[in-house]
Amino acid sequence: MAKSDIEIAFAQAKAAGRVAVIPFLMAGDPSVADTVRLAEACAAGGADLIEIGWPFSDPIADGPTIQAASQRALDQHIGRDEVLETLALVHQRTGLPMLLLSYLNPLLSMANLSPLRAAGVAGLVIPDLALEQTPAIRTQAQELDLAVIPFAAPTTTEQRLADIGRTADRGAFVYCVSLLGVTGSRQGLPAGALPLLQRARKLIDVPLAVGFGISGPQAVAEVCRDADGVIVGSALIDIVQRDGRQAVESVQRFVGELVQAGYR
Amino acid sequence: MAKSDIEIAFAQAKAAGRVAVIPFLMAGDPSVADTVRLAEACAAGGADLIEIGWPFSDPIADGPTIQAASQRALDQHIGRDEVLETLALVHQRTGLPMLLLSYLNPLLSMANLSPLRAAGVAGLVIPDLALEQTPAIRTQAQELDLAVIPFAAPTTTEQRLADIGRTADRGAFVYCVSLLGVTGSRQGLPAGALPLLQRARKLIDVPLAVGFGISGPQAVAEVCRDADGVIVGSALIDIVQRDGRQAVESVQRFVGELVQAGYR
Amino acid sequence: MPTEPDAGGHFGDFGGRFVPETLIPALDQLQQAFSEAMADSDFLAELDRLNREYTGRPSLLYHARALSQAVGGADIYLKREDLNHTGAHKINNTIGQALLTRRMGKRKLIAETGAGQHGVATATVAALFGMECEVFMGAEDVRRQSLNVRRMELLGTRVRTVESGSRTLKDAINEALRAWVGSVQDTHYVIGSVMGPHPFPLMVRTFQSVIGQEARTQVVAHTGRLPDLLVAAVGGGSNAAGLFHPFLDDDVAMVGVEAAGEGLEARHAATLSRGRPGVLHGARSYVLQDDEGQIQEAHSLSAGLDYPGVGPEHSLWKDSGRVQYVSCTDQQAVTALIQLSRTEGVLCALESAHAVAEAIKQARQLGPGKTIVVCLSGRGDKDVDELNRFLEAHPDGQV
Amino acid sequence: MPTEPDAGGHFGDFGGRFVPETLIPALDQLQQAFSEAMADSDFLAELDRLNREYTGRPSLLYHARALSQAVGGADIYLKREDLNHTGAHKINNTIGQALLTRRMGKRKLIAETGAGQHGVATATVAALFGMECEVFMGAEDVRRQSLNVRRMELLGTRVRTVESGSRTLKDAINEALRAWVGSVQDTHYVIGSVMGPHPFPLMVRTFQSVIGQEARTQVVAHTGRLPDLLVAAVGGGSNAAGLFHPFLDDDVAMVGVEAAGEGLEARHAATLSRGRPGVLHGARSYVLQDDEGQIQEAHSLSAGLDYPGVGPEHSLWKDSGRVQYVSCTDQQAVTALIQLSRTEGVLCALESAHAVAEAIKQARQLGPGKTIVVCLSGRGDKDVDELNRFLEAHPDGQV
Ligand SMILES: Cc1ncc(COP(=O)(O)O)c(C=O)c1O
Ligand SMILES: Cc1ncc(COP(=O)(O)O)c(C=O)c1O
Repeated sequence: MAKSDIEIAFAQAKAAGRVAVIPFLMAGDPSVADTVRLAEACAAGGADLIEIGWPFSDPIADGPTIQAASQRALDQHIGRDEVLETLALVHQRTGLPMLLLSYLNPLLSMANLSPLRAAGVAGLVIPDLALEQTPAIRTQAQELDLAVIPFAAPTTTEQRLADIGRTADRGAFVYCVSLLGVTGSRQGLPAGALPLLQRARKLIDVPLAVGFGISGPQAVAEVCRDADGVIVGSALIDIVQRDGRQAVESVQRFVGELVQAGYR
Repeated sequence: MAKSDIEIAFAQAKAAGRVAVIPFLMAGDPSVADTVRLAEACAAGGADLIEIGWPFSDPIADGPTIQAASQRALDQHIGRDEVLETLALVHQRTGLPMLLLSYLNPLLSMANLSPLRAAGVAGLVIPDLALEQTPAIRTQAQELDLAVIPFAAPTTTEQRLADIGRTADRGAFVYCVSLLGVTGSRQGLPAGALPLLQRARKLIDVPLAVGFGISGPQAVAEVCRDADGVIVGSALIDIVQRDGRQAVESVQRFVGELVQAGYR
Repeated sequence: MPTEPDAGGHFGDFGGRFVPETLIPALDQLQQAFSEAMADSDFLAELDRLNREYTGRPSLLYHARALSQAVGGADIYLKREDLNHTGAHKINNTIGQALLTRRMGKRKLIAETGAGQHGVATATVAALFGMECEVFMGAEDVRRQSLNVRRMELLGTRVRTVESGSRTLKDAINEALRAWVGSVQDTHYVIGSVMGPHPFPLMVRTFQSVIGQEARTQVVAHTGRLPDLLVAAVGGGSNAAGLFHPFLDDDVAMVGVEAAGEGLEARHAATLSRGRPGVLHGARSYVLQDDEGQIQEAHSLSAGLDYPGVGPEHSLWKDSGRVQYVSCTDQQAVTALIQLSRTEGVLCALESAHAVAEAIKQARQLGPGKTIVVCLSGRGDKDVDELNRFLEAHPDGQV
Repeated sequence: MPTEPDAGGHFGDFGGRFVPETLIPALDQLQQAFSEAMADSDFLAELDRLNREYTGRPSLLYHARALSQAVGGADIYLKREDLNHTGAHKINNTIGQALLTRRMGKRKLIAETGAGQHGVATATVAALFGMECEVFMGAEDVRRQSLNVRRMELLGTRVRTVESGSRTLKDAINEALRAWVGSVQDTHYVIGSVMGPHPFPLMVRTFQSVIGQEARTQVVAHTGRLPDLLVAAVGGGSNAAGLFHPFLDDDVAMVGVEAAGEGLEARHAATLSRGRPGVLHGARSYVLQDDEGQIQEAHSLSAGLDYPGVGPEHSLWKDSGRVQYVSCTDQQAVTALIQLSRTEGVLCALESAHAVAEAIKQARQLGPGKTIVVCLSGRGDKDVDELNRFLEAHPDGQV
């Protein structure tokens, strides 16, 4: 079987001796054009993959930063068409392997998922889709060659880690949640990150990306020997919010710092 | 036994072919001097007896007019001494047979009732002292030759009217309540007045005075053939309140009209 | 000490009938209806049925283990009148009086209310029996018990705000008595406590005695014996009389708790502790009054205890020494309320909190192995606004 | 139609577990603790003891004669959950979950609340069991149910106001789920209705089934047979599920009443009537959502029904046709509340008033000789301010 874009991206970072950097942006926050511009900045900064969020009314796994981003996008009437447009443009402009973060309900409301594939999505990150649940969506995703990225958390038992390892898509990675809690930038590297990564490593073959609460280069440096990828969302959105019109440069610089910090 | 002042006053009015007129004033409303001046005006107007009220915190048998009068007096710190002073002065200045209206509790708080007798009180009108109740106060009053005036009401049964007739002090009268309700001026003669007076007349030998809701000459004229006396309180106080500094003349004129209206 | 009044409604030197003549025949009628009803097994069966099927009686006797443990003394049992329909013991009385009203052929009810619980209980039976109802409430109480005002209105009752005097319970009773004098032929005045002219003190105590009768059976079922001590708050005294009366002939200590408000040297409502005998609202009893017999304003954070009078039977019990009367300040009541709430998850009425405070004190003194039954006369929903205001004004009072 | 879910908590196509991975082990632990507890006679005895001695169960089944007569149709019986300690059915569930929490060795509780009744019920058991407690409540609900906010605080619970989204129950649940993700190791999330991820819908329904079990015995005692119809309001669906479940296999009709708010064509909370299947708050069920799967804001005057989701078992019951789901507007609920209040002296919660409105309608249709059991899920004290506002804004609505 051919390697997936995701696999290739992780492999390339590994070959370069560093962790893969996966910035997260909310589609349409505050406009499609902005998201695309910021995604380009991420790419220019050296990102290895990119994750785009589908704004949702009830983001239960997200802290205040991403909740607010979601709300801003919804307030701008970012609906399904705008999300698809954002995805397609980000994919075109950056060429990066692209993940879509979406809660389950907006996906369930699509007749089928092929528009996602057409827009260039390589993998789905669904925070409220637990391992046990196999709604039709998993089958559909498989048919479309869309990876469904599983989660592992500090509370996940060895037994479940093994199950996750066994069922993870070969062409995908496992999203390791660094802490007990929702998304949002934290001071320092969350304490749960390294123990989880070390436990997961023993039971899971695919790459491990760590996310939730990764605040910047310092945290990336601390985690880069144990993780294959880092997902940085809230910290990036905080910068965009802080810097307004200057955000494109800030984002490019910040992603660059993350990449630099990720060398082992 | 010698005739009491009260008996004499009723007898004289009767001899004159009219109903006895008994104005009511609240002691110390709004000052001792005012009450005395107004009592003099009543006498000048031709009153036959006079009734003075002891201001009380909880006058359950009184309507808004007398409640307010009571409250005004209490607000001016009219206490027992001021009430006794008022009684003594009214008695001196008017020479009229004098009744004291008081709720029971202020009387119970006196070591004995002799100061009342000394101030010239001839009879006690106690709205919350029912016939059945014979606290020490009745004995004391008897010893002091203070009549305790019994009440009769529209709800009073024939049986009770007979009891009242039997126990009424020989030298006193019976206070006939003209209506179901509290004191306070009413339009027209209250409908309960005549039926009660007619029922009472059959069972009671002492004079019958009617009170509660007697508003002026018209009502007096309507009742004068059935009653021996009329007690006028709220209507008088309303005039005092209305006329302020001119009240002395108004009161004298009003009492005069009551007297005129009372000829049979 | 006699446990029943004489024919004139005298409990020793107390009680009687001190009302305008107009009301005497209505009181005679009521007395007769009441004594006939008490001898009528159909009436008693109907009363019992309503107590069970409507009010939800028997109310629980709850062993407050966590509170007892926290206090480290005697076992405290709570007689849960707060679980009654409408949330207080008041309904025990209003159901009885509504049945009597129907028996007398009257169709309208009036009532006074302080905390609003008696008003709600009266409004409730008025709705149930299809009677018109008007409730008098002091303006001050309307303010601090606004929840209950709205409840009465939703039940179809007209609430009449009383602006005279201290604008609390005392003045509401004055106004209700005045209204009754004017409407006595078709209207029954549902007095809310063991006060007023005969036969009210006897009648209300009789209807409330279901509290003590049940508690007696329940405490024996729980512990195998009678309790050592009964504690109840005393406003007019109906919940206390209801709890105490069935135990009068037993070797059981009893404490009635009055409201000491801001303290016995300041504004308070401790009628039995600080008053002297007098006549108020139709009966001779202890009264808070000045030297010249003017009734004094009472003060308690708890609207239901904010009354300068007390039921005549309590005056007898005090003078005879059968019941001990103590008092509890606003602050102590609030502290006890919060302690009960936090240990047992039971938010009681401010009135009841006075009893809880004393029970906690007594439990410490009596020590383990002893049993205390406290009348939890009502629930605290009605008091949360008032508590809020108190805690904001007394931040140190927060536990 | 299966009356029990499969091992994964699926009620037909509904239910399941749609939550962040972090919570899965806690749900496993809970599921295990729950199924062990249900097989443990000590646990069941303790649950039963608390139901009886603390909550005051069994709650009355009250024959609303006056209402039935006024309506002129079937006999209406009210299952009086409003008489429970804390004033609603919610405590049936929180006691069970608190016992499980202790069994799992956790010491902290969190909960969401809409009307505040579940919050109060959770705060209450937290106090009783000596546990810390934090309750999430939408800012809009904090405003309209301020009484319950103060009650929770007096019980020692911290109330966290939720400002996100529609600032009602939905958002309180979001925030509670987020908080649980961050505290799952020492904290139990006491979900307040038959919703959320497995095992919550099964567990809450099990604890609430005491309603239906009692009602079954009681209605047979009253009438000699099973009722013709059960009616209950449906917010999340716990009081309805508790009443209905024990009758599922019987020839008894059942109607669940959702909140039609300002009308089904305007703002409402009629999830089963107007929603479509989706995933919200951890389970697949009917959801009010737009074409693209965004959850819609619900609207009901009654905070406890103001929710765009519903328990998965109800979705199954709807699709299978076993239960009929209808809806009732704010105005109709208020009218029914006042009618019940004025005929029976029972002031029910706005939530329960939705069921009463439907029962009145059905009683007319069914006609005399038939029996309807309505779940009177809670008392109305909490709602008087909100009713006041509504009646002021809709003066025509006053009966
Ligand atoms: C809950 C509660 N407890 C006690 C009282 C005091 O009344 P009583 O002394 O008659 O029991 C009241 C009066 O409103 C009350 O509402
Ligand atoms: C009294 C009452 N009834 C009903 C409900 C609705 O909840 P459920 O549908 O879970 O019974 C609530 C929710 O708060 C409530 O407080």
